[in-house]
Amino acid sequence: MTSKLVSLVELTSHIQDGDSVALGGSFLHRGPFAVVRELIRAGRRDLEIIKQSPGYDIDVLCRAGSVRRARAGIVAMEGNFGLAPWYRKAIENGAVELEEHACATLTAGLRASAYGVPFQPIAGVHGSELAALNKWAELPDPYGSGTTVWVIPPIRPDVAVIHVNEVTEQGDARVFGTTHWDRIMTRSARTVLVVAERVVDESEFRARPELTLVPHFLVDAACVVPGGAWPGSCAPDYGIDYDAVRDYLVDDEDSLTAHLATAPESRS
Amino acid sequence: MTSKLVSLVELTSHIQDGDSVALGGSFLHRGPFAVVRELIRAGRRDLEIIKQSPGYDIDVLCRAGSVRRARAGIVAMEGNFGLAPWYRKAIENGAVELEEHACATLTAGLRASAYGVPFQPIAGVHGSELAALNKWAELPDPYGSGTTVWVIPPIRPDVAVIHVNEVTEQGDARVFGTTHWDRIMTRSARTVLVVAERVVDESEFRARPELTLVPHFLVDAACVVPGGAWPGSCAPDYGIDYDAVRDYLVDDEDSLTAHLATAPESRS
Amino acid sequence: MTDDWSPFSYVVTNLARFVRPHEVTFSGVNSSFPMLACLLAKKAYPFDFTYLNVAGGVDPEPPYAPLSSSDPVLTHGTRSIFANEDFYDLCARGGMDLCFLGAAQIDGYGQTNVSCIGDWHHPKVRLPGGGGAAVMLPTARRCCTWRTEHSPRALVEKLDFVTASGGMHGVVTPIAVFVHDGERLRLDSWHPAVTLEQVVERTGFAFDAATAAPTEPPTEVEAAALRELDPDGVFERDAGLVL
Amino acid sequence: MTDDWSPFSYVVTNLARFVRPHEVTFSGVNSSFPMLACLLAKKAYPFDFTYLNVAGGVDPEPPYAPLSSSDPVLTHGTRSIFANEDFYDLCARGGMDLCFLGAAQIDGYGQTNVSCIGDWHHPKVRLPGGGGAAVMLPTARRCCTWRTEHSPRALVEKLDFVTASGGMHGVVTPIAVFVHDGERLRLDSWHPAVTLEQVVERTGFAFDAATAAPTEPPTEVEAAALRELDPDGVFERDAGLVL
Repeated sequence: MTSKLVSLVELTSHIQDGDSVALGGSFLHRGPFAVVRELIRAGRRDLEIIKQSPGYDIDVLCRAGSVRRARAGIVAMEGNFGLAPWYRKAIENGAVELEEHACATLTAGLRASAYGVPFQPIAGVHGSELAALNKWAELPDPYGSGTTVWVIPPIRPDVAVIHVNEVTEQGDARVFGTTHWDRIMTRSARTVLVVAERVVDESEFRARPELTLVPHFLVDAACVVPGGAWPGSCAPDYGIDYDAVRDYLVDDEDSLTAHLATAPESRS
Repeated sequence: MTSKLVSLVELTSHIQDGDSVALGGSFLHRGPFAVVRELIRAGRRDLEIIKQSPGYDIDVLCRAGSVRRARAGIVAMEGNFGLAPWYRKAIENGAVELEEHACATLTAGLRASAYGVPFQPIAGVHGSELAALNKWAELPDPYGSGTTVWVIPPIRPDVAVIHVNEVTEQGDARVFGTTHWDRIMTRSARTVLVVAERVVDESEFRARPELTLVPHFLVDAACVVPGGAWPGSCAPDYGIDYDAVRDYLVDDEDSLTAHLATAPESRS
Repeated sequence: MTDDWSPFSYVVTNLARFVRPHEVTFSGVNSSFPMLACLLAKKAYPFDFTYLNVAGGVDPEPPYAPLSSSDPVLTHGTRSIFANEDFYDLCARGGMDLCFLGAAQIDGYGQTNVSCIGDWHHPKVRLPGGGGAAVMLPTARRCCTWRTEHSPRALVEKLDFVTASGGMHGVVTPIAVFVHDGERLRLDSWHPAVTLEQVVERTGFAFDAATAAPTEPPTEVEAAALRELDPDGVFERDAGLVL
Repeated sequence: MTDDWSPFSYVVTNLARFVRPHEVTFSGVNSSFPMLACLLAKKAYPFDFTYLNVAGGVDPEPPYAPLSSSDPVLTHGTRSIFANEDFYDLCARGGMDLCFLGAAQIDGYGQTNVSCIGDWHHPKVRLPGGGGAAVMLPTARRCCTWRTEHSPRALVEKLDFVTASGGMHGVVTPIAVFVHDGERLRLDSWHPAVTLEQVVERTGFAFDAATAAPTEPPTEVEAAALRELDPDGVFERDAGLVL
């Protein structure tokens, strides 16, 4: 079996201008941020970003002008950093189009793709103006309960990118702690890319195959970038680099350049 | 926090005459067979058995006259034992009513319950007479693809019972190897019962919480029955006891009595 | 104790008081106040409840309260990981007893706006968005929210946008606690350092105050638990609340 | 070799020949023949493919072939557990290239009955049921099935019940291999020890045999792989096939 391991540059080249890209993790935790920065270095444009709770990732991509559209549930820097400022500006000035979701409606759309069905019902939503905004359909229960339910159309990302703790040479991937929405993203996207903290021998995966989140055959390419979720956390390996986030948020032209140059993948 | 651990008799008493009961595992593998036998000893009647691939469990319950209705995808002894003979007879002579599913349509019904929605779409089914038989509804895609999809109404078991490798005193449960359909069963049933090979210290669960299939708060009661999946397997602890299955299949009046008396929970 | 009851402590403590014995309670992203409230309830109250959080923790025992309410430290000591799809489904099927959800604007019906100030298509301010609110608010048995300012622009007569609608049970601000009566939010109690008139004046929607009274001051146990969670006052300073 | 090509080896080998390079292939419960075929393909063919099985294994390296085709030994050496919901969803979304599914009756269109002999409501024989077939047959890219007897009651003009309908690609019996041409099953090849006339006579549905030929005998490598999988002939004896 041939190795799935490639360089970060090669991995990122699977993402083209105009692609819809699902990003793993949540807010400042275990996001595939090395790939996000590499997209900026590669000058990618017109991306559609799909994530229930993006923050740093979508903010830096908006700041670099790489985003055309966002499909998201909640967007913030979190930690104690408040709103995502460049994302906010991009939405307010119309540079980026937003499809606003509840996190679970985005998950429902991903499930529709993962389950191969034309729509996925979701509980709740009643009374929310998001339904009309997104032109979601409300269907009556054909089994006579008298209730109705909102159904979400399939969301099928061109690419899903996740950051994991460990990968095998063949591309099997596993994470420690919560999986966020990484599982459903890797089941709904056309292409799956994995960035890992480290490669481990396949014997370690064989010893505990229940821990594997993504089996090799679903993974198109993988790369190893130690610290790649910086400035966010990747438990249990490292926590949020609060100073780096603060530096990133300084609103001058040099801070983005400095930020990109300081990233772990630039240092290696 | 109070212990969830009770005796097998007490655990089984959560299942009443007429209840619908989802059973974990598949065919002769990791089924909650000690509970199944205890249901027979307790003289339970009119049970509805829900399982994608029952075999020994539904067969012995039919043999004892405990079953009113079966909702299943495929029923067989497997191994090299062929059909489930007492189940087959019960269906052929009308003693037991069958709701025949594809395994994935049963899962879809369980998902509808787990997701809190009035129906769950499922891919495929087109051309199968199961749809008309079960009066499933076919809905057009409201998003204009021109396709239709079959939707399955919620299946909400009164009780789900699973057999696991390890449990904590508080009721957290984990299995090694495949989870079969145990995850969705424990998310869709009103009551969740767990039988385990052994209780382990909670520190072992804390060391690898990703392996936990059912968190304590979803579990109503748990008990420990070493060998409880006999005559089936519980990997990696033991495999199928082929001789015991063969003895069980002997069609005379004593073989069921002898079988029940030989079971691990009877010996302890 | 009453007069120097800080608005920070007021919000955290009153959120904690919504936690009930043997229930399943959840705190999410961008939710430091509910996170602190749940941890406070675990420390201060003499009953058991299940605390789920967005980091996947189930009854965790974190060594400290993290600045990010989705920090993996919130899984410390957990015996299981209950990840996002799992807790959303739990809520959707009616298994979540108490859910804490953020809001930028709240109306008298307990509906929330977390989407935008101004018109959605041309917002003056684009807000974070509701997270799970549109699904969780109608499906959780009870939801509670909080605002860090009590003003007519936070507690409004009419929302700029209805992000979520449904089972709002309680609202806590630095000076007041509202509880839903099935129709509308009614005032349950107010901060003893302000007057009822001030609460009325600073609230954008009309409300019933017939059964309201000054809020019971924090117990020694509640106060001690909060001191333990924020020993250096970092959360309190970051929040920068005023009465 | 040709004359003594056992019907057991004929079925396993010809099922294995449907496996293609770089594809995702699945074998399920109650499916000893496909399990052996997939394991044979792994041993005998000089290409890579992904073998999923119902026990949750992904490219496992079992030390022996188990009597139960869902035995946990089929996860031996796997680097991941791909459990039931996961592989069904994979198939449903079009990610399964080749799926082996059982059948009691097969008609000329490649539809299958695994439910009953006689009327469904008053069956002469209640059969196991289709397992995943009603979902997998229409959604997998290709499905293949097998029958252990080649007779007009197995290969029928009209099914007693249509359990599943859809993407049937290949059918293997002890004496013949059928491949679907988009409309119907056509004969692809027949066991060199029988005649084409015998195949016609023993098949309940009409079929096109214009491009059919005697089946290529097993290669040394195929034969050796099967001997390795069934060294004592237990599977072959259990199956009890006749030409």
